[in-house]
Amino acid sequence: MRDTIIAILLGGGTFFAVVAAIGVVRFPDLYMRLSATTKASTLGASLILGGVALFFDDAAVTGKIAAIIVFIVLTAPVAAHMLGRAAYFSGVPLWKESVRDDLGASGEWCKREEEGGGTEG
Amino acid sequence: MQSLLLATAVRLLLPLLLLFSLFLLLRGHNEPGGGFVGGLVAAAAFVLHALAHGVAGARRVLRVEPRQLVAAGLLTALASGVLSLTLGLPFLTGLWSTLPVPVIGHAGTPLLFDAGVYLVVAGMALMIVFSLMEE
Amino acid sequence: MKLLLFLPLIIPLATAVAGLLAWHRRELQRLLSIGGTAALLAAGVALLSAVQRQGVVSAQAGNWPAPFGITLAADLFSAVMVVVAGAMGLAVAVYSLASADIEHEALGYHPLMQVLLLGVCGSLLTGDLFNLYVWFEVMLIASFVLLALGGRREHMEGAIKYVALNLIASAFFLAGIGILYGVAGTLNMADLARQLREVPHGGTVPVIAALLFAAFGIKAAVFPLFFWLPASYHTPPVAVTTIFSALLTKVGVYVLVRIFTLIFVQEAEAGRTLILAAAGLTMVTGVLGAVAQHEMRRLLSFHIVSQIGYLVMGLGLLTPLALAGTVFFMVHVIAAKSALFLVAGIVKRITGTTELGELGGLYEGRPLVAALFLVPALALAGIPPLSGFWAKLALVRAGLAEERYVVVAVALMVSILTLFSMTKIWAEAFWKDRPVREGEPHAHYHPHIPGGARLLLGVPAVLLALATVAMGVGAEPLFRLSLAAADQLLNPELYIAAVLGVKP
Amino acid sequence: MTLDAFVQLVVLPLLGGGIVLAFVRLVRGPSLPDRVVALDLMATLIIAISAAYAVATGQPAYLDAAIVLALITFLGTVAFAYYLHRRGGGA
Amino acid sequence: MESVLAVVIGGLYAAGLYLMVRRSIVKMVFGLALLGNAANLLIFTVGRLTRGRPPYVPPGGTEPLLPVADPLPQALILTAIVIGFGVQAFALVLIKRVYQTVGTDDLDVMTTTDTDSRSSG
Amino acid sequence: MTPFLSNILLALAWVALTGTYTAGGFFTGAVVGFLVLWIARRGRGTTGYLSKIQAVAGFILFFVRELVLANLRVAHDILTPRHHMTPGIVAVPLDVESDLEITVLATIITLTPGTLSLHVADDRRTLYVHSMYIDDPEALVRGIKEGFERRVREVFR
Amino acid sequence: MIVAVLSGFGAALAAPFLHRRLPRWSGWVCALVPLMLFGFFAAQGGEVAAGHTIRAAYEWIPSLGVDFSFSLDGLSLLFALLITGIGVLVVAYASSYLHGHHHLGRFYGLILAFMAAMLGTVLAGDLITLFVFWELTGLCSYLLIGFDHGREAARKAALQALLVTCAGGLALLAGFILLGEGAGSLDLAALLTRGDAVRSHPLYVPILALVLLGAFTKSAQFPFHFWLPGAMEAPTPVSAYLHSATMVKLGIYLLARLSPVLGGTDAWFWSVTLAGGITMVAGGVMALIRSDLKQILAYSTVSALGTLTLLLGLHTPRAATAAMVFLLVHALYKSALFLAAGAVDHGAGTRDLARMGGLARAMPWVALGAGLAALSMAGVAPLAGFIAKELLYEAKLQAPLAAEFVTGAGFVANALTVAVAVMVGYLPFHGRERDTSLHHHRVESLLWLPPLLPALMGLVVGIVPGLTGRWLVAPAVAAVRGVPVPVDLALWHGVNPVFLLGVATVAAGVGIASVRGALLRRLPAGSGPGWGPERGYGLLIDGMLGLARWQTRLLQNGRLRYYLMTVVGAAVFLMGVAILRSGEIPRQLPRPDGGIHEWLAAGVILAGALTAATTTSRLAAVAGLGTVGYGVALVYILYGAPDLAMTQFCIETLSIVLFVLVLYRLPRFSLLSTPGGRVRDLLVAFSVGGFMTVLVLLAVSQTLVPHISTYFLEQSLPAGHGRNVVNVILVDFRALDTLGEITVLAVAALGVYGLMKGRGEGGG
Ligand code: NA
Ligand code: NA
Repeated sequence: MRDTIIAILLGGGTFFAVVAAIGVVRFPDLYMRLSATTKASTLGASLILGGVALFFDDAAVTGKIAAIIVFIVLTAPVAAHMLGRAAYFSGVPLWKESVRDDLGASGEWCKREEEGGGTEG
Repeated sequence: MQSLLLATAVRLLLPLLLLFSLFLLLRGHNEPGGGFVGGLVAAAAFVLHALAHGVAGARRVLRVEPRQLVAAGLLTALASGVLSLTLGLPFLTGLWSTLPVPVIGHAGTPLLFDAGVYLVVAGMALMIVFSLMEE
Repeated sequence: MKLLLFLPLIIPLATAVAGLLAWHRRELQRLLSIGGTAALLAAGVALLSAVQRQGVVSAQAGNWPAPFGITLAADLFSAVMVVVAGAMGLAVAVYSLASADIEHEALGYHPLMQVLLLGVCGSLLTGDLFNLYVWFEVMLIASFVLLALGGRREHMEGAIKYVALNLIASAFFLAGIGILYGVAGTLNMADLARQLREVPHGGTVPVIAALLFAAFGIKAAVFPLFFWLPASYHTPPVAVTTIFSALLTKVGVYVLVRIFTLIFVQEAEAGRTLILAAAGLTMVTGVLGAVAQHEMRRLLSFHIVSQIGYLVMGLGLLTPLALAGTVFFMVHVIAAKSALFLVAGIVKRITGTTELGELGGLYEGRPLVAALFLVPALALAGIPPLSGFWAKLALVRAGLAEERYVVVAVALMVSILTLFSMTKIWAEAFWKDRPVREGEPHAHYHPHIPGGARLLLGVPAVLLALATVAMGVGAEPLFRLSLAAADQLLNPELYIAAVLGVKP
Repeated sequence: MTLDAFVQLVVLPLLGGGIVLAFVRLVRGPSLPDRVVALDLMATLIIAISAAYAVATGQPAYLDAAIVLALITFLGTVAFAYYLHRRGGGA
Repeated sequence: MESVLAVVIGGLYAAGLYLMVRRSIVKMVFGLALLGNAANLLIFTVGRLTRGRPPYVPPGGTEPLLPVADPLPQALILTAIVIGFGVQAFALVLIKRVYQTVGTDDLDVMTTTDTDSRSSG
Repeated sequence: MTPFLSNILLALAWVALTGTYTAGGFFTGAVVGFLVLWIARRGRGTTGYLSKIQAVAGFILFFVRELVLANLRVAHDILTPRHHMTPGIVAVPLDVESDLEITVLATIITLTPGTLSLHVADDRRTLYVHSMYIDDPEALVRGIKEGFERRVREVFR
Repeated sequence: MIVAVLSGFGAALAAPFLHRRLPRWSGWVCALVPLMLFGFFAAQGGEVAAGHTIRAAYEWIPSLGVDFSFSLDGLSLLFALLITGIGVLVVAYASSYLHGHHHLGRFYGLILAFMAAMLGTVLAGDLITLFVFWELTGLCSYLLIGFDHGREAARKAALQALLVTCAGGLALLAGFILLGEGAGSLDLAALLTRGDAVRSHPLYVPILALVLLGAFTKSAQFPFHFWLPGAMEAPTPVSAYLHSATMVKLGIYLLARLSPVLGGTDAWFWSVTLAGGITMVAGGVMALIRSDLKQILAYSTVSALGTLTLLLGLHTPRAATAAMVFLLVHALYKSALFLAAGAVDHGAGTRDLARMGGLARAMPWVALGAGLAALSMAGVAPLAGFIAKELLYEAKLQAPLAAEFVTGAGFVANALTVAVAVMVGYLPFHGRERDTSLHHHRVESLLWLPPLLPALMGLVVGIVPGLTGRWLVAPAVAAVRGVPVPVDLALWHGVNPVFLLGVATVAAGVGIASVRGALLRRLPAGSGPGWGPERGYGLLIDGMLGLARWQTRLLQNGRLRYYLMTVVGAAVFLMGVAILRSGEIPRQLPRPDGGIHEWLAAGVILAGALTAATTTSRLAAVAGLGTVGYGVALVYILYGAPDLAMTQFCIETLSIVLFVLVLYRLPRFSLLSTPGGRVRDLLVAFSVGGFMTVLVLLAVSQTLVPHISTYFLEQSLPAGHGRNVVNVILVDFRALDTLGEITVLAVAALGVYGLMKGRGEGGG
């Protein structure tokens, strides 16, 4: 029974992780790839780690795994945000079929240009 | 590179990472880890801080000069080795306390040595990154 | 005894750490630098006398038995080298008091020098192959930094070549160690020597020997692996060049001698012709390079290469006399070449240049400097009765006894070319009248070297020059020592017994 | 099928396949952020592999490697973002 | 498995060397990094491989249960990795400074310290 | 959150990490936590987090559900051969004010269906979100504000 | 005796300081040194004449078998007296000639050192001791020839002399070492008793050749004679004289000294006689066609040296006697002539023969000295030269081989010598004044007395030869022959073929001198050093310099890529040789094994490496490197090394941070190399890679030996108190490694700090 639950957790995690990988290859622009990988890999890794915690059934191991999961959940979105934002301001284009760009319409873009342009060595 | 999200996240991450780096250092003798990895993780914490809040901010939090960390680390490692000389034993001979200490197990000069490694590694990584970022 | 083996490591490291802690206190750093090198010299002398009394000595770091822990061991060769390292460190430290600029000192010049010495002493004393790699890297990174510290174009260009080629050497070395551990299962050099003798190891070991020869050949600047040296050695401040020229390549040669007399004995025997060919070509290409130069420090740098050829020649001949010649030559060339570099520094200080074309009139105006140049220059060229003569005599005699006529002829011809290039400096910088440059009213130099600085700059060079005289006129003690060292090198059982504690 | 076999024959190969896919993106780019995304994903997959391998070998020690990787990749990503920001313009 | 890794090691050496002999200093440092990895992998492989058994003393035991991976090559590699990192960090900053002082990253232009002081001016 | 509470939490984290569920372990954790806080808190003001344990628990449950659902939708899109996305960047006006609230909100948005927090405007009044499915921008903004922002405010106020 | 030799060096060191303190008296004090030495050696004459050899030895370098030993026998005594006696004259002369020269003190020092070195050479009782002083004479002569160092010609001439004699010197060294090996001792006395062993040694011919090379270069024998006239660049006749009449005789000394060991074979006869003969005649001809007084004397000295060499080559008792007598006589007349030439130069302001004439009126004493010396040189009775010439002809007529030829050559050379004697002893002083623009003035006593003294000595020796023969020549000849030889010198032997030959010689010589002017006008102008050995020397030096520049440009071309390729190529070459020698080439490659994970990891690593190596995007390359790093970490995970994996992750990530921080300052990659270059690089890269693969396979195919790791596994917990064996190794078993490692890190950090904070050119 426990093995089954572990297997389900591991299998599910693997599924999401692989889906993330496929998404990274298949999606047409950076922002969607980012979107896909952040969610899927976070969930995938968390599920697998959960399975592992169950497998060892040891307080120390569980503690460690909890730490990893907290950490991934905490950092993955921030990382995606940092990357996406930097990409956007450095001119990585949206997919050609994108329907809307509020950020481009705002003045934020120009402000960045002034600020960031001067730092290039 | 002001990012509110990063700044906030780093505020949470810094203590966590430092905690974890100490954990790696102290448990390294019995489980994966050790002074080197621990030191790098500690350095990573401050590098993140520097990326989010600027080097000046990171230096303020760190308070000591990274160079002093390096010196202190080398001194610690050297001292842990010289200690045995005073007992007529060869350089770097491990001396161990008889009483077990929580978390660490036994306490001994090799752990002191590892702490020296930790300090050197953290100090050097910060020295390098800070010098580069301050340019 | 055990302590004596560790002191040459502890002293420079402790001095370096103290220097780091005294970061902004220039005077204290200088004091530490002098004190540390003096202590190192004293430790070296004590070690040497201990080795003379007791034969090969060893100690185990961490008190773990050999071959499991890291062994430190000293025989006469390594002890002599430690003494030389201490002496050179002290000489350069004194010279630096008057020559180092505040900028360098603010960037850690003094601790870096100490780390360099640490690497050198570690390499000399370790009895463990991987530990040797570590000390080599310590030495290397310290030299990288010292080389690049100036920040000007020539420093940068020199450093990049030095770094790239030396890192290739490290890569070879590391690969060699890895494979050697894979086939012999140990890292202790004495244990390796025993293992390779007892266990049949097939065809891998000669290949490893070749790989390591290449690795140390690069460090030692043997033909055709020397390019980094003439590309970089003339760029840093003279004090740095001096310590580099005195110790770094020499440690490379030391290690070549060590591993090919201890571990790869059969391979050394089999590869003698190849080693001698490398030695001859090193001498020739080095000296021809020197002949083609017009700047003092470049010229002297090429000479380092040329002299390495002689050192390697002793290894190629592999007889007691030849190895004694190498040991003697080592001490001689370190003293003579360092004196020459220091004189080049003094010349630069007086005239502002070391370009031979722009120099002149120093014999007229600075006869003491001229004498200070002439003595080590003649020693380098092997003019009797200065130190270089006996060194060459031993090698030539050994070469003739082994009927290696070609390399002997090369060695002799190269010494003529050495003389030629030394007289070139002499004629251009000292004899010739100083070319009058535009905008300068007089053809005289106007040095503003205060008396104290003059003393600090001059004393190390004077002592080194006197050393070449003393080692020449009173060659016997050093030569006897060299012969005893060669004897130990050719009887590796002594070393193995001292390390592993078994009877030879 | 035992748990061990499941991990060895299903989980690990699939995760490995994920790494290959990530690598494809790494090579194709086209922009620097794309490559960083790929690298980031690779790190996450290695975390997953380490965890699964811990099950396969019964060695929790591998989890520590996973923790360190989780902690440290974030730094790499932020550094890339820093770079992009300072430099401006996709690679 | 050793044979597969042997090929990988050869490939790393080849790629590292190829990069080192490019004209760009940046590529040179990249090459060095690859060579470092190659050497480490070489030590690891030649020290013999043991799958999935890290050299830890299990709780309750006094020594690891054999077979277990050889800890010594691991320690050596660890040291080598760290040293390599220090050196590589320095080399990296060095090339940056080289570029700033020389004004190019083309190695073939950096010949002034070798060629005769008179001909180079 | 008071520094004292932070310290207790860190000490517990330490116990969990090290697996030493003893008084000694807790004490060590407290010391280590104190040190860490001492280092980490210098140079800036304190910011609290997690003041309502209950709200937190509820929030986590909600979040996990959303996470799984989001992933399933994305997985579907990835695995089906045709792309049927309508992506774009949408500006979401913000009511939350503190750094922490904004951060948590942005994080959650990123971890849920097809959305990615790209940028917080310099005046902190607008969050720019990239979404893969902008069928109705108004509904999207409303969903974010009423779903996530409200819950975040509950937790933190 | 050791004190006697070394005192000269001591005096040399003191001389400059002495001169600074007592500028007026320094000359006298300095002249006192050779005078006292002369007295010392003269006082030993009785004992030496009685057949004793006086020895003094000090163990110098016993471990090399080298003694600092001296011995005084007849040969040494003759040379010692010449060197010190002439030394007195020269120093006294110099104090006047160079009066007021601002480096007179240094000059005294050099002269005294030179003298001491020569003394050491002729007194040495050990081959190595001899060589030491031999080289010192070369060095001192270098400094003396270049004394006038402001002039380039002086510097060049000094270098030429140094190179030629030192090259010979090194040949000599090799010869000495082989000789020492052959005879079993470096001690001269022992050596002299082992002539047979040496002559039958398989290396006899090389030994002979090497020793002769040394002697010939020093003694300016053809074709190495060219440096000697160059040495006339020396500032004064003083040093010029020392070179041409004293130092060069060291070569003769050496031949004489070793003739009992090496002489008497056909090889000896032909090589020594031939070189001497050619030098003898060629020197005479060259002297004839010069017009500079010093040059003429120098070439005539070359001729005389040829004569001496030839005599030693004959290797008969008579020839030995003739050689010793001629040596003495030549020293007397040639020193007089050289010093007189200096006085002429000083008093008349020129050394050009064509511009001189009638100088006797202005400097009668100089003329007297020169005239007497010239008569001796011409071999006119009753001067010593007459006795010498008789002996010369006698010895040549008795030559063991080719006597007619030897005698004929001797006749030509002697006739030329007579002509030169007329040129230097008569022409400048008598006849009409040729160049009225010169202002002749009287010269002071210290300039005319030194030439006059040896000239008068020549007269004395000629009139009462017996004493000289018994006390000076006979012991010397005994030393050269190795056995006592009866020597009875007399002025008059009656009219015999030898006497007639002498008369004919004088007649021919005077005849040549009288037609010389007409002869010279026939010669094309500037037919100086445009040909011959000197040209050869020039070509050699130029060729060497050209080779040096070419080689250095080729090897040290500044291109790092080329260096790397060479270094790697050399390593591959060495390993290839090792593999071929051992003959162990893996016959069959092990079958590829490993599970899917390994293949995956391998693929990831290789793909990353490929990307890094080929991409044109820097960041893609960084990402490729990162992939390699992660892939390697994966391997570490698979094979039980979580510590390694952790470290690798950290390092990889931190490296990426650093790359990123550095790279945004650097230019993008551009395609710089040619396709051909890339193909070549690829070939090299792949061959090295292949090599490493083979090496790894070779290594892993060997049987496993017991590893020291077993100890670590056993002792980790009990003795190291740690369960993580890797960590225990790092911080305890091999903590010294780690100590070095963190030192590297500390220094790397300092380096980066220094690079970034240091003041550079373009830095910011
Ligand atoms: Na070196
Ligand atoms: Na380490």
